[in-house]
Parts: sequence; C-alpha cells; structure tokens
Amino acid sequence: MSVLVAVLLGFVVAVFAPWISRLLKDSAGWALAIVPAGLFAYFASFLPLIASGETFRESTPWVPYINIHFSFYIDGLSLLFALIISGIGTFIVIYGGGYLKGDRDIARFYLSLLMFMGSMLGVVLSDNLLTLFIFWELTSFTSYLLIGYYHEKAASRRAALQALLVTGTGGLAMLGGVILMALAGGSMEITELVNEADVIREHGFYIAILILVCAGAFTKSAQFPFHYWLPAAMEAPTPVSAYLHSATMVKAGVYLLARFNPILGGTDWWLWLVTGFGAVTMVVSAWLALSFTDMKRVLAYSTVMALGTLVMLIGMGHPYAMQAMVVFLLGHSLYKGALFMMAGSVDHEAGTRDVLLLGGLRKVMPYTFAFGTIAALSMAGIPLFLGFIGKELVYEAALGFSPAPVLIIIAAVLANIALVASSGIVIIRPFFGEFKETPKHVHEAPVSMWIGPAVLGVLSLVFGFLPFLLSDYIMVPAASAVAGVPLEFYLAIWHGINLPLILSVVTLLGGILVYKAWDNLRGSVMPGYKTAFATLPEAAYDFSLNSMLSVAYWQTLLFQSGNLRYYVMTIVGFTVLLVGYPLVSKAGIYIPVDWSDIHFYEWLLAGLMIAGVLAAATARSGLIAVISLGVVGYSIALIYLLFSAPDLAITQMLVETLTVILVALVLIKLPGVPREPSPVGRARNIVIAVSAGLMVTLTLFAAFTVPFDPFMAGYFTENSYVIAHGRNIVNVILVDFRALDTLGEITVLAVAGVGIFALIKLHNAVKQAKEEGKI
Amino acid sequence: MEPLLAIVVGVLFSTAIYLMMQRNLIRIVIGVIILSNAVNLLIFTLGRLTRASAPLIPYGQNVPLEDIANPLPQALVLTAIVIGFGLFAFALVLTYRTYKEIGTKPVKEG
Amino acid sequence: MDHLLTLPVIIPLLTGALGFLFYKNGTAQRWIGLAGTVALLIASILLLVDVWSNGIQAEQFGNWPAPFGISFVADLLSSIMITISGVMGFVVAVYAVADIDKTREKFGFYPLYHILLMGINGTFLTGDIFNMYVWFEVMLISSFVLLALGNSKAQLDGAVKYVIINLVGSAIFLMGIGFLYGLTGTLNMAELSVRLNEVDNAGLVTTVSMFFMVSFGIKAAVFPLFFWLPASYHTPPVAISAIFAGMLTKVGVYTLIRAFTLLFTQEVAYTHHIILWISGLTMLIGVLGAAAQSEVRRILSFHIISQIGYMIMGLALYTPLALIGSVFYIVHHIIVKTNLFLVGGLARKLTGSYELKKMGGLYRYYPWLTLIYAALEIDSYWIAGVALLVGLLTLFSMTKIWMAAFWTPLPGYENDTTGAGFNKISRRDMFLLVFPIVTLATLTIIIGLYPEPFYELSLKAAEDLLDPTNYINAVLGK
Amino acid sequence: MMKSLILETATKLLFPLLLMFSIFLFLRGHNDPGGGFIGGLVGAAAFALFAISSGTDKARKLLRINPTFMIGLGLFFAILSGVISVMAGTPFLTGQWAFPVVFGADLSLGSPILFDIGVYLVVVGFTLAVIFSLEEEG
Repeated sequence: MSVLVAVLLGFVVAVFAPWISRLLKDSAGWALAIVPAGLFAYFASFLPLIASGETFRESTPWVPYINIHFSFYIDGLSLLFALIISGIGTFIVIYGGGYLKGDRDIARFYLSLLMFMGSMLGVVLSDNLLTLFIFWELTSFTSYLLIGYYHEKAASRRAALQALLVTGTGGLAMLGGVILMALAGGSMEITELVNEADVIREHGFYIAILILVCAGAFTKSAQFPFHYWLPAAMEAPTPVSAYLHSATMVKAGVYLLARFNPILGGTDWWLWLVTGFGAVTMVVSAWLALSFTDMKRVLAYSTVMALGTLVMLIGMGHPYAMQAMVVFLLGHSLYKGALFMMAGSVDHEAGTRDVLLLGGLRKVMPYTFAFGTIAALSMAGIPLFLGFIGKELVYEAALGFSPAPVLIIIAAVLANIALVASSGIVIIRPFFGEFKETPKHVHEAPVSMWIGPAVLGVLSLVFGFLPFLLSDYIMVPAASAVAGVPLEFYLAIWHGINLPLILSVVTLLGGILVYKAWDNLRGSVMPGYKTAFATLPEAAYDFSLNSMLSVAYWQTLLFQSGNLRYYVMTIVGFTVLLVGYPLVSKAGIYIPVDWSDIHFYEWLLAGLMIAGVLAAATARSGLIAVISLGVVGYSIALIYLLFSAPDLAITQMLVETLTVILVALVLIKLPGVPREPSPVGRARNIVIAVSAGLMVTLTLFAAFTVPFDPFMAGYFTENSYVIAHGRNIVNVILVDFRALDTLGEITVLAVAGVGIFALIKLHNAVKQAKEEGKI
Repeated sequence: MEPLLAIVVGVLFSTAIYLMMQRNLIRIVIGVIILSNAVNLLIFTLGRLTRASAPLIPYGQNVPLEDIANPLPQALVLTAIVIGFGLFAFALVLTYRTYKEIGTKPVKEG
Repeated sequence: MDHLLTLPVIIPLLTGALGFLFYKNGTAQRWIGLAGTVALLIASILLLVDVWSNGIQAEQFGNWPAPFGISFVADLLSSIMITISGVMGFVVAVYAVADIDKTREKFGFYPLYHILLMGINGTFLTGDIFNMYVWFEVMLISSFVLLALGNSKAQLDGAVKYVIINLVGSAIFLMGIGFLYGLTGTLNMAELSVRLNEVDNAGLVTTVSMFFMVSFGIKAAVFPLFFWLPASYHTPPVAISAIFAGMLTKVGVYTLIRAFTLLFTQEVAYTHHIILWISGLTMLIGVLGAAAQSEVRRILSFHIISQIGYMIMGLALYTPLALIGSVFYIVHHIIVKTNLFLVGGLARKLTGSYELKKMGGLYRYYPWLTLIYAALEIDSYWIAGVALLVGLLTLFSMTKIWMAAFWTPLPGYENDTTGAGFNKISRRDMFLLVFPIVTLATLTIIIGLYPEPFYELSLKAAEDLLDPTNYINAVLGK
Repeated sequence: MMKSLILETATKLLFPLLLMFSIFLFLRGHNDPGGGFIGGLVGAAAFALFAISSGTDKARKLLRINPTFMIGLGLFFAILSGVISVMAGTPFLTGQWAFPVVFGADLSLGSPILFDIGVYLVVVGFTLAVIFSLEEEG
C-alpha cells in the first residue's frame, strides 16, 4: 500500500459510507472505524524506519506540466501527525456512531468525517506545495460541513460560515505565500525547498511569504485575534469538536509552521511574529476559558491556549522549544480528545453541558468520570501524566528563550494557571458535589462513547509513566524534523528539583486558587474581559463582513442602476476616452484644407441631412420626427446615387420607406415622444454626444491621410464577368464573392421576422394558455 | 467630398447617441435608425468616393472600360443596411411591446 | 474531409431552416433540433481532431482565393471553442426538452437556438473581419429573440437594455471595420495582420483598435461595459440563460483575444496595459456585484463578469503562460458556469424560486445535487482564488447560495420530514434535467483530476496565438 | 387595415404590376442594379399593400404559404446552392454554372441565382411576417 492510497482511502470509503451506514445501522461506526484503525497500523509500521533516522518519500505525477505531483513525505513530524489523526480518528468514528445514534443525517456525518480525515492526512503528508494547499482547503470545506451538521439551526450555519470565511481567507493567503515560496525557491517540493532555505530567507519575497503563510496558519489555528471562530464552531456535534478542535484541523496551522520552520524560520521576523502571536494567544485565551460555563466552550478556549503555546514554541526556534512542542502537541491531542468526548457524553446523557446545572454525576456515569478525570489531570499538568512532561518542557523552553525569558515565562505560568482552573471546572463541577436534576434522565453512556476517552486517557497516563516509549521512536525524529537538524534528547518523568518544577508547583497552587475564586471572578472581572477579547474580535469580523456588503450594494446601485440611459452614457463616455486619448496623443489631429472639389448641391445635401437629424432629435411630435428621419434617409440615398452606387441607392430608398412606414405604424399606437425633462441632463447628454461625434469625425479625418489601396476592388472587377458570370459587380460580390455574408444577412432577417412574429403572437398565446390554466 | 461627409457622419453619430441617452423608448429607436445610417455612410466614405461610373460591366465587355466606383464598400454597406433593418425592426416591435407591458419606468436591477 | 470547417455553421443553419419549415409544430422542431445538436457535436469533435493532428486549417468560401473571398480558419483556439460550443449545444438542448414550455417550443425555440449556435461558431471560425460582424449579428438577433421569447415583463425590460446596448456595440464594431478597410483596403484578418503593420501611422491603428476593444468588450461584458448582462441573464428560461452564460460572453473574450493577438500588436505596451486595468476592475466589480445579490441567477451572472476578468488578464499579460491560463480557464469556465445555471434551474424547479429567501432544503432531500453544487463551488473558488480578495468574495456569494438553498429548510416546511414542499418532476423530465448536469459535472471532474490533455491543448493554442505566422500562412497559402 | 374604395381599386391594379416589377428587378439583378433583396422588397410591398387595403386574411390566403415557411424555404434554397458546390467537389458556395439554350434564348443558370432566389424568399417572408403581425395586432 502506498501513501497515496492511504491518503485517498478516506475519500473512497467516504463515498460508500452512506450505504454502509444504512446497511449496518447502529454498528456502522464500529465497522467504519476499521478504516482509521487500519491507517493507524499502516503508519505505525513506519515507526522503525523513522526511529532509525531515515525518511520516506514517494511521488506520483499529477499535472507534471506545472509541477503538481502527489508527492508524500514521511518524517518524524508528518508521522506524528498522521498517527494522531488516524488514531484519534478511530475513536471519533466509534464515538460518533454512539453519539449520533438514530440521527437521520448520520450517514453524512461518516461521509464528511472520513473525507475530512483524508484531507488532514493529505495536509500533513504532502510534500508538494500545491497538493498541500488543495488538501488544506479540503479540510476547510469538510470541516464547514461538519460544523454545520445541524444545518437547520441558524446558529450552526452562522458558525460554519464564519469558520469557512476565516479559514478560507487564510487559505488563500497561504496559497499566495506558497506560490511566492515556490517562485523564490524554484521548486514546489518542500523537501527541495529546505535546501534552498537560505535563498528564500534572503529573497525579496521573504517578508511577503512569511506574512501570507502566517496568515494561513494563524487563521487555521485560531490565533488571536482570529480565534473567535473556534469557540463559535462548538455548535458542531461533539464528535466533530473532539476531532477537529482538539487533534486535527486546528493543528494544521501548527503543522504548517512547524513544517516551514526549517525554510522560513531562524530570522528575527519569524521569531517575533510567530512567538508573539503565539504567546498573546496563549495568555488571552487561557483566561477566556474561565468566562464560560459551557463545558465545550471552556475546552475550546483551552484549546486555543494550547495552540498559542505550540505556535509560540515553534517561533522560539531553539531545540528545547522543538522538543516541548512535539511533546505538548501529543499530550494535548490525547487529553483534549478525551475531554471533548467526555463533555459530549455528559451533554448527551444529561441534556446540558452547563457546569452550573450539573453536579454529582460521578456515580451515575462512573466510566465517563474516571477516564475524563485522567485526561483532566493530564491537562492540569499533574505529575505522572504526559501533560506534566509537556508543561515542564514548555517552562524549560521559555526559560531558554534568550531574547525575553522573563516575559515568556510569566506568560506561560499565567496561562497554565488558568488551564489548571479549567481542568477543575470541567471535572469537579459536573461530577462532584450534590447530584442535580438535569433535563434528561442520566445514566452511563454506551461503551462506544467511553472507549475513546478510556484509551486516550490511559495513554496519557502510560506515556506519562514511561515517556521513553515515545522519545526514541517518534519524539526525537519529530522534533528534529521541525528543527531541520538532528536533535538528541531523552524524556524522563523526573528531572530533579529545578526551576521548571518549582514553576509547576506554583502553577498548580495558583490554579487551585483561581478555581476556588472562579464563581467570584465570573461575577466581577470576567464579563469585561470577555467583551474585550472574545466579543470585540467577533464584532470586528461582523463589521468587516458588513462593510464589504455595504460597498457591494453601493457599487451595484452605482453601476447597475437599471437606467438604460446611464448604461449608454457610460459606454459612450468610455469609448470617447478610450478612442480619444490615443487619437490626440498618438495618431494626431488632421484638419483637411482642400474643400474645393465639393459641388454646390452636395453642400446643400449635407446641410439637408444635418438639418434633418437635428429636427428629428428635437421634434416634440412623433410625426415630425418620422418625416425628418425620412428626409435624412432619402438624402443619404441621393449621396449613394451621386457617388455611383445605384444598388445602394435603391436599397436605401426602399428600406427607408419601410422604416418610415413601420415607425408610423407603431407610433400611432403609442403616446408621444417627451424629451429629457431636466436641462442639466440635457446639457450633459449634449456634451457626451458632441464629443462622440467629434471623435468619429476626427478619426475619419486622420484615416483619410492614409493612402488607400483598392486592390480588392481590382480583383472583383476583373473576375466578375469572366469567372462569376455577372455584370453587376456589387450583386456578384453579394451572391458569389462574399455570398457567406449574404447567407448570414438573410439569416438575420429570417430570425428577426420569426422573432417579431413571436413577440406579437406568443404574447396572445401565453395569455390564452394562462387563462386556461396550462402554465 | 470625404471631409464633408466625415462631418455629416459626426453629426449623425452625435445625434444618434444623444437620442439613445434619453428616457423615451421611441426616441431611442429613432436613435438606432440614425446610428445605423451614420455607420453605413462612414463605411461608404472610407471606401473613398468617386463620381466615376457605377460598378457595372457593360454588355459585350469582359471588364469595364472606364473608371468605376469601388464596389466592395457598396456591397458591405448593402449587407449592413439589410442587417441593420432587420435589427431595427425587431427593436421597434420589442419597444412597442415593452411600452404596452411596462411603460417607461426603469426596472430596478440592483 | 475538406468541409469540416463549413459544418459548424451549416449544420445549425440547416437545422434552423428545417425548423422554420415546421414552424408551429413543436414536436418536429424538437426532434430536428436534437438531431442537429448531435450532428454538430460530432462535427465539432472531428474538427478538433483534424486541427490537432494536421495543424491550422483554412477554407476559402466560393473557391475565391484569400484575401478576396471569405476565409474560415480553424486554429486550435477556434477549434477548442467550436468543440466546447458543440458540447454545450448538445447538453443544453437536452435540458431544454424538459425546461422549455410547449408554447416557446412552438414559436421556434429550437431553430432560434441553432441559429444562435451558428452565429457563435461562425464567429469562432471566420477569418474575415466583416464576416465576423455578420456572425455577430446572427448571434445577436437570435439571442434577442430567445431573450424576449415569452414576453414576460422582466424579459422585455431585460431585452430592451440588452438590445440597445448591443446595437451600440455593433455600430462601434462596424465603424472599426470601416476604419480598418479604409486604412488597409482589406478585410481578411490574416492580410490585415500583415498590412496593419505597414500603416505609417501606428498611433492611428491603435486608435482604431479601441473601437474593437469597446465593441468586443461589450460583448465580453467587461467593466465598465457589462450592464446588459446582469440586466438580462436572469430573465429567460434557464436553458436559454445557461447557453448565454456559457457561450455568449466567451465569444467576446475570443474576439478580444483574436483581435489583440492577430491584428493589434503594434503598441502592445499601450493596448494590453489598458486591458490589464480593465481585467482587474472587471474581476473585482463582478464579485462585489455578486455579493450584493440574493437571487441565484443574478449571483451567477455577476460571477461571469468577474471571471471574464480572469480570462482577459491572460491576454493582458501577453505571455505564453498567461495565455495558456486564459484558454484553459475559458474552457473550464464554460463547462462550470453553464452547469451552475442548469443546477440553479433544477433547484428552481424543485423549490419554486430563484430567490434565496424562498429556497431551501435541497441538502437533505437531494444529496446528489448537493454534491454536484459543492464540487462546482469548490472548483469556482479555487480558480478564482488566485486573486485573493476576488476568490474570497466568490466563495462568499457561492456559499450564500449554499446556505440558503441547501442548508436552510424550505420556507414553510421547517418541520416537514417527508420532502413534501418540493415540486414534483416527472421521471422523464428529471432524467432530461439531470443528464446534462451530470455530464458537465463529470467533464469538470475529468479536467480537475486529469488536466494534462487540456493543458497541452491550451499550450499549443497559446503558442499559435503568440506567433500568428502559421495562421497567416494557412490563410494566404504562402 | 384601411377601408378605402380608392385604395382597394388601386391595389387591384398595382398588385400584379408590382409583382411583375419585383420579378423583373430580381432577374436583372445579376447584370444590372436590382437583385434578390431589392426585388424581394418590392414583391413584399405588393403583398403589404394588398394586406393594408383588403385585410391580412385575404393577403394570407393569396400568398397561400406562411411567411415563416417562406423564410425557411428561402434559407433552404440558399443552403442548397452551397451544397450543390460541395457535391461538385468545390468549397461551399462556389458558383456552378450551366448555359443551356432553351427556345433559342441563351440562359445562364448558376447556383448563385439559386442563392439569390433564397434571398428573395427570405426578404419577402421577413417583410410580410412583420407587416402581417403588426397589422393583426390592431
């Protein structure tokens, strides 16, 4: 099995998911879980290879012309992500089957979820920038479907749209970034770009690349101030939140930064931009979590905190930070996945997930409680859990951050204090204390819904106890991949009594204090804090969306006013500009001087034509307009006759007669011909009209200065009788030399005839049909 | 003669445009007629004018004996007149129908 | 075969003529019409194959040597356009069987439709600038009639604007032709390409080229000449909108490309720079317009405008890669946009409206339609995404349709679980409506997953455009 | 339709004259000013006059065929003239000529003439379709 097959497997099975779901009913979740489980096993088989320091790459051409290939690359980083995605995915599918049991749209849940999983795998495994982008965007779309799962609720739709627009904007920015990166580095493959890192960092595009790529990563990974979409996306069913917002989608941005670190990292820009955003996000959102009582929101903001931490670590750039990053990443994925599932189970069984309405559930939901607690302890960073090791490493990394160690360490401790308090909120409140009556009659969730928290929770514990299980196989290669150079380290539970340990104790104590004071905090500072950091950014989103719409409405009213005369005005005005400018500046103005060859009656005829059109334009009565029109038409016919075009003259005469008859026929049936009412409007029209006429006349004057070569006429004259057997050359041109024109011409007449017939007759036919009730 | 006709074409074009920028549909249609005349005259003029004889080959000859007018623009204008007439007739009837159905009030599009 | 170049105009003309002979007999017209589209499809594919394997083809009508008679020329761009018009002609005709009511059928829908195709194909093939005007008019008059056919108020209002603006466009075009003839004494485009470079006053040639920029720009619906499009495209039955949406503006784009690669390359720095500005503004104004709309076909209409901007951007940049992009995008856009109109039409048939407020529920009850729409949405968004803001706005307005028509429950049936709110469509009609949609969606997916052959076609087409020597030699027989 | 005795009488006289004149104009068109378009317009004028004086019902009866049918027929003839050239192995719309002598008169018969007949028919059909519909609209 190749990696390509592994990535596409999710998509393929997704297509069949609806049938499988219908066929197997409630056990479909268990059956479909085989897919991610199998993928997990497949990726796990790469562990020995990766552990030995090797990497794996495969490439299948897709559009070789523009260097798009399905090329996949497995190193420590991508393998870590692939294992998280498929591993947690397994339990999410099972959990979803239980959570959404009997839901009418469950088939679509499987479909979107499996596609999402495939897209995520594509993101983390792609070596080609464009396929990476495509998978990246597919995660946006599939997550849109997943977030909007309860699509009949307006709030769900809004949240889904918000997530799509925010991550979509970022995605497009990222596309710009990767294209520039490919241009700067001369390749589409990340593995090749790593070798060109110096070139890219020196390149004029560097700042643009950095900003665009960060825009993509920050929006996807919900960095402040783009974080608002993530908590809002808690409208999604819990399995979705558990998957997207703990372990996968939001970590795509983190992945991207980690992946690009060897290419873009190491500069001051990178350092301050990435670390800065990460640190701010970490602190701000950690405390935001405390302003909510909805378990999922609390978890969502603590997720944003974790994302901030990860981004901050990537920005720091030194080996400790990389080490901390990968360990914290895994630790967070495990405990957050479990906690989300736990929150969902509570919600599912109790009918609410507001911690103030819950209490004493530990007896009725023992399994959920037990495994949830393990996960929460890991989140709180209690020793013996993986979360503890992660936190210790974060502190160590912060201490080692030479530019501003104190600032960062204070930020990290502050954030982690809030995290400890959050752990308390989601566990102690609902499960301890007195049992409270809830909307639903509570009992333990089915096995499908606690198996996931069980496995993930236990893993947090196992890895916490035996961290060396991780370090060699995956953590060292992963951290090395992020750093871009081989790293060596060893994970241990006990580092001795050092500064990080002391900080951990401080954190824990601080967390407990904050938890105790939570009810007071909620009543005092939290509302203001929430307004500043959660409500305002979202209001900014609404504001920018609304202003964009206002601009759209305004410009549509301006351009698409519905008034034909404005349309004509714009078009003519534009033409005058477009033609007039090169005419004056390039072609030149030529005023003819020789007027001597014009006969007296020709002057008269010209005068007649001009008088005629002016009369037609100013006439108040339709009749005068028609008569003036006739005068102009016949004068033109005379011109044709004077200059040796008898066929033309006759045709013009006949057509003019018919025209006048038709206009008269119609005019009888219509009201008069009022003029433009406002004098200003009239003046404006005159200016436009006169400049249009001037443009034509001047262009004509210029054209007459170019000598004319009538070579075509010569050919027609010679062959008209000899080959085409006709003495009337004009007629021969019409029916022979250029018969195709005439064929088109009679087609126009044919259609016009049928069209006019239909315009008048179909009207009556439709009316009749309507009366008979046929339409 | 060409310069004079160039001026006439300019005036015809101006007037046509002026009429087409008005509210009244019948005026617009009159504008269409003048516009088509202006363009035809323009093509005719650009083929250069001559007072020589019409582009006909006398009986008994294979080619004309004297200078003749350029037949090509004549043929083009003839085609254009006919096409213009077909389009105008349709526009006229369309206008008429529109008048009957909705009058002159513009329909909002935005 | 020698007459492959003639067939794309003669088949529809013959079909149209036969249709007129059976005027008022809707059934006969329909069968003749459908047979005609099949023949046209086959002929157009043969033409593409011929040009692909044998290079640029030219045919001299009436056996008069170029530049004296009228030439038809098929280079790759032309034959690609012809083929795509053959495909669209066929699928939309099938859709029309279920979409066009009996009255419109009786009053000549199919013959008119064919003559529209004839005009379109003629424009793509002709190598004579005046002849191009004639095809333009053939196309115009049949689109006028198709647009007004049915005489609803909205149709008439849209048609008046469409007709008047296009008449102005035609007049400007004809003036341009007059000037070209006055400057060079010829109408043959290959000959013009040579002779225009010999005109002493290059500035005058540039001046004259602006007449073409305006008239083709009107046809292509670029900023600020696009008004007729949003004013009219949402008014006729959707089969008509669909073929308009797919093909008509692209004729304008084609002629712009042809004119500004073959004829007017004297002052590229000036002319193509103007095109660049126009294309940028067109891209932006189009999507902004779409964002302000709340009716499916209006949204899609404004998207067309925006996407025209992309197509002529390639012409403006005037590099091989940019032109490849243009050609590829034109093909892609025609297929996707036509299909979106067809999908919109089906949604309308099911929900009873094009107004977003009144639509809903399709996600739950018509999953396959959902799937197709989703694919088309992603597709449009990705292609538009090259320009960040425009891509985002495209996504926004496409998603607006999705939110309203697919996700929101059908108004008035919020609590219904049986799908009772939808209109019933007979099995026969459903098949006729779905077949074209699925066909085009399949094509889109093929292009998406296996773009290589299309890329290669675009590549060769772009090469020919940048170096017109082959074109000129094929016509003038040098 | 205008009820007027003078008009009706005049039309009865004019109608055949106009019709003959129209055919005359058509026939001379290849060698002298005239041709399908001019001839067609004059022919249409004859029927139009008839329709205005005696009503469209009578005019339609006199014409026997529908204007739309006439249009289709005209297009058909025009295409036919092109197809003849194709069958002769030349490009579409290449003139094919024959010069038979019938009753001592030299006739030049060519596909361009057939083409011009098509033009004539379309022009008559078009004009009549317009005039009849407008007249019948009332």
